[in-house]
Amino acid sequence: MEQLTADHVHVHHIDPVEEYEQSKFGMWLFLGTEILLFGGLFATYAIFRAKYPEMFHLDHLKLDWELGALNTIILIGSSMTMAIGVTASKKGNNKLLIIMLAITIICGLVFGFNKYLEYTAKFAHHIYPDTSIFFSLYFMMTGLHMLHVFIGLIVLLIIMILAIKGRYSASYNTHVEVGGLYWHLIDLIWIYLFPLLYLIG
Amino acid sequence: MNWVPEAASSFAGKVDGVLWFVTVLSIVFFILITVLLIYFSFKYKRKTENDYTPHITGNQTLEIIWTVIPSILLFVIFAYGLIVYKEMRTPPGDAVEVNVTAKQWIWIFKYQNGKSTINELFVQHNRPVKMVMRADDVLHSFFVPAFRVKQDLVPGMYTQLWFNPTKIGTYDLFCAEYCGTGHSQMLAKVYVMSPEAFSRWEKGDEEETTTFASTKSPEELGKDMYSKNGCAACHSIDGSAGVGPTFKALYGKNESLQDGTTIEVDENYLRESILIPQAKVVQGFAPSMPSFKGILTDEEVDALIVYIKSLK
Amino acid sequence: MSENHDEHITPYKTYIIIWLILMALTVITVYVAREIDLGSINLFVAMIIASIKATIVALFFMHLKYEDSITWVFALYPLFLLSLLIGLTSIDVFNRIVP
Amino acid sequence: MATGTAATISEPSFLEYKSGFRSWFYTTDHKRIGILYLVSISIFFIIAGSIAIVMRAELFTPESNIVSPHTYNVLFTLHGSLMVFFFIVPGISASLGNFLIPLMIGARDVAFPKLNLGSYWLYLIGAAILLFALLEPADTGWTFYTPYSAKTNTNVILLTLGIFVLGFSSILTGLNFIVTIHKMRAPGMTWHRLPLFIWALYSTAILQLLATPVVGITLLLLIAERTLGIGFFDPDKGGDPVLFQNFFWFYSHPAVYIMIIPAMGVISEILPVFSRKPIFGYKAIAYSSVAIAIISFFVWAHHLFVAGISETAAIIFSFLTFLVAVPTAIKVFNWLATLYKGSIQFHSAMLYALSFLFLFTVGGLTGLHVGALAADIHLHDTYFVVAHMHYVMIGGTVMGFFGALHFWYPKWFGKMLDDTLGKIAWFFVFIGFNVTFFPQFFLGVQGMPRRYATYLPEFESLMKLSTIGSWILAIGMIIMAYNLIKSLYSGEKAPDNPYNSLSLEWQTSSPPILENFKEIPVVTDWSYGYGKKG
Repeated sequence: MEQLTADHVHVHHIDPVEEYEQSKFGMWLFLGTEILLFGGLFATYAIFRAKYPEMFHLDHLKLDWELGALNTIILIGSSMTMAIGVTASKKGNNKLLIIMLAITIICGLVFGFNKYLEYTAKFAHHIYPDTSIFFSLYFMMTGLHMLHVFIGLIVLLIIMILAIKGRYSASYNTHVEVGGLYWHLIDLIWIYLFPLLYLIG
Repeated sequence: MNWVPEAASSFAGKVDGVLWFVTVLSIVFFILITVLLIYFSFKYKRKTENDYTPHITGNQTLEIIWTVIPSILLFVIFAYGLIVYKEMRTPPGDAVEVNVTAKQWIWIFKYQNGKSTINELFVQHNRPVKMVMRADDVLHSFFVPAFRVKQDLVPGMYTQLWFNPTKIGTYDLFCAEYCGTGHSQMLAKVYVMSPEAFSRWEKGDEEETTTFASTKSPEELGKDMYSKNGCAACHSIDGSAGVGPTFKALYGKNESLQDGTTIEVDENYLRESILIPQAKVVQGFAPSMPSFKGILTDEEVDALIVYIKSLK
Repeated sequence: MSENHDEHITPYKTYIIIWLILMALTVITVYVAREIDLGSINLFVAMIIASIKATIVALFFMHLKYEDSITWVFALYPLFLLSLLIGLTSIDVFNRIVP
Repeated sequence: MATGTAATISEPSFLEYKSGFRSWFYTTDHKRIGILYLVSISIFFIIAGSIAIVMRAELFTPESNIVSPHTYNVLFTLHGSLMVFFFIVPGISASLGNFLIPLMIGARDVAFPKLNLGSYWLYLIGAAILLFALLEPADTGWTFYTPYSAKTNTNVILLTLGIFVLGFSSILTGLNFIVTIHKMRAPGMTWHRLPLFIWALYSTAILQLLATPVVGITLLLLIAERTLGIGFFDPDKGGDPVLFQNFFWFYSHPAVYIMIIPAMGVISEILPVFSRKPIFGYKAIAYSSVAIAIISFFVWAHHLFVAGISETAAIIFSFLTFLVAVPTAIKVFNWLATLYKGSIQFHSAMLYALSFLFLFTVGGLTGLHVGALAADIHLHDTYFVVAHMHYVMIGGTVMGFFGALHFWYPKWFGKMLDDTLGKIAWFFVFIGFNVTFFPQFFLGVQGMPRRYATYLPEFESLMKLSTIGSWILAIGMIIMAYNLIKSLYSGEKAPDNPYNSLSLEWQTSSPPILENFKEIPVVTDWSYGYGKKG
């Protein structure tokens, strides 16, 4: 163990394996919080869909399901590239990790661009968050999800910069794993949002 | 000292039964715990630094006992509360309906014979009544302690409650759900009347029940109208600020309106503001006053204006 | 520094397979909802398919399959709470009496 | 009992090793962060408490004469919001929890020290937003019920936004604690050797982690309702105002346990030390904390029995509510049994612990009144509820908090408190509290509704008594504050283990060194091994 030095704020004797385990567990806990954050919206959706089935049916037809499906494919694809990146990192293949992170980020950007197209199309048709309960839900759910995509992109960007700087190796890749978990959650939420909003409304 | 308010409805006694049952149980446990607490504290007070203490870490029998007994008692309380609750929530088929509308900060009662009253509820002795209730703006709650009834009024949704008044008299009705600045002034009276008095009231012979009679001077009648119709919730008579402009020295004053114009407060403006409140709203106040059209008679509006003029 | 202990490393091939399955399920859910239209059980079917997809993502992409039991508890408990929120709120909202 | 801990250590303590603003504001030391929280929550406690004194003064007479009704409504909104979100929820858990968890489990810090500092900064950001919110404070009550909160002209958005940010501070603190307790226990510190305070904070952390996001999204929807015009809670747009109450209490009922469980943990630590007896029924207390954490998620709608919810829901929730009372009852009996045949020392911390037992019993038992369906219809939204809630929150949580402060003060600051002064303060607090709140039970039964700026003359005498009580309570608090601050400067130097406790935190120096222990201790027994076996 290192000696305590009075001017060094924290001389943590952290074992990278322990840190990895703790961070991963911590991220899982955070994902639980995120699920319940979205959970409030899912519950709202469940209540109002049961209350106003016709409204949900008529309004969901105004959504562009093809664009939604495209975004689903993009996001699931980015989830796969992220997963490949994690494995690459664990195998110490830094180059593949950087490539995979780049693809993931590009997918995320395309996803965001599609959402932008979708929102502007809605606004052009005078559909706003206060148009109906369904569209309130649509904008709140996809908006909150988009916010998460945005945060996820920043996280991945930082990880990519660190990867380029050579911070990760087969024995240290905590950020990659934890950032990956967060990105997969974004995918998970979308897997539910897509059918709920675009397909069955 | 009265522990509970007067019991004036058919189920008030039963609610008190639940209350007393829980209270007595609570007191028994409270005494048990407190006596043991104090007894242990003094009996086992530290005498020396090295007092002998036994290493007791638990006792399964005891722990099972004090898990099972409270569980049973708690279930009994639940069941007792449930039985009385069921009765409180199930109005008898022959209950007379009264429509209640609550808005900031008055109560409006509409009866089946077409009458409507503000902040005064008239019911007949020993005749079950069912309140069908609705709020206009925000949440309110109909609470008559003497009847042990309470139910929130929710905008966009009807709620109901019923009671059978068993004692002739006058009772307080409170708004129990916070509803804004005038919340604590949102009070009303419930008059429980004998069948004779009630039918006289129903036929329109109001002298018997309410006090505004032609024998009163317009100023006195206006004062009555002021306190009966909930004006006081928003309009003070002592010059203090409220939700609406104060009535003190209101007459003859120049008020600036929301559209930027000014108006001198005269009889016509006062009359219009009582009947069509939203027409000319004074600057700095929200357009939240309800209309009293159809609620006050012409004579009563006149009287109210005389009263406002008298407040110099 | 110790080696990366006995952690499971998923081969690349697995991810490709999982991705293909997910794509297939996406096509199925779109097809079922838009072409077959099962009416009232539409929601049910769509949710089943979405849950299968979500489970696969969690198990393989997120490596939940290889996590210890406490991670499982904290992954599943929020779902239980969510069903509770929806379930118990529904008991209120859909049983109110209209006088 | 633990071995491998040095009794006296000559290194500088965590308080001394470095000084200056930066050494505090950027510290990642859990003990210093604990102090930062302690100072912050104390400031909010003083503000919210002073507001309460003004409110009680206004209620001295039935008419409104000190503040206008609108101002009164603003005051109770602020009192509630500040006390709940800025003081009690972070209260014991963020201040004492931060200080004690690593010390008690034999770790050098929490799992994520930087995140811990981040949580505190989030708390500060929430507080800063609150300051702006004070420019035009909301008048909705701390419950923010729609549609009023969506319609009022006062600034609801900033206040709810502040609380939203605080929510994340609370979530991240909970997350940190769960990981710390799971992954960082010293060798030999098995789950069944964990101090009960840790069990309590673990249960609390679960609630913080999983209940808070729901209130977060609910308040976010309220903000969206005011800004974007969405209408989930607006009847004019097809929404349902009661849905808001369902969502709000899905968090806020578990939040009641976020507030009380840590205090229960404190009591479980203080009682054994000052009775020299092992805690009675360790496992029952530990598991009942976890049981409360789980069951408390199922009971929220007992706040809504008269709100317009369905009868079926009311009946189910009343039943579930009585379930949660069982583990609570078990705990009270276990604490009582701990005193039996002990050697009880009336230290000021012990006095607070004993008054917790007494007052929490009153608070718990009156909870049965409002849990029983028929009785709740009469008592709901009256002063009875106000009294019940304050008996649990002050009689329970705040007594536990004061007890904890008096108990761990020597460890934290390295100085002994003036015990006599502590007892005098306790006396005023105890008497003042009861005089303030006991009359409110009677007021409630007689039908005095809560949140009334003015009231009917028939309630006047009891209301006056309650106001007088609030002055006595304030005197007690002032004496206590004086004692806490004075002892910092002139208190006797504290020995490492002044109460001969067996718990790990007492085995290191007072105040602890920067990384808590010279060497990570090896734990061989639980920390309640008092008394002679056999």
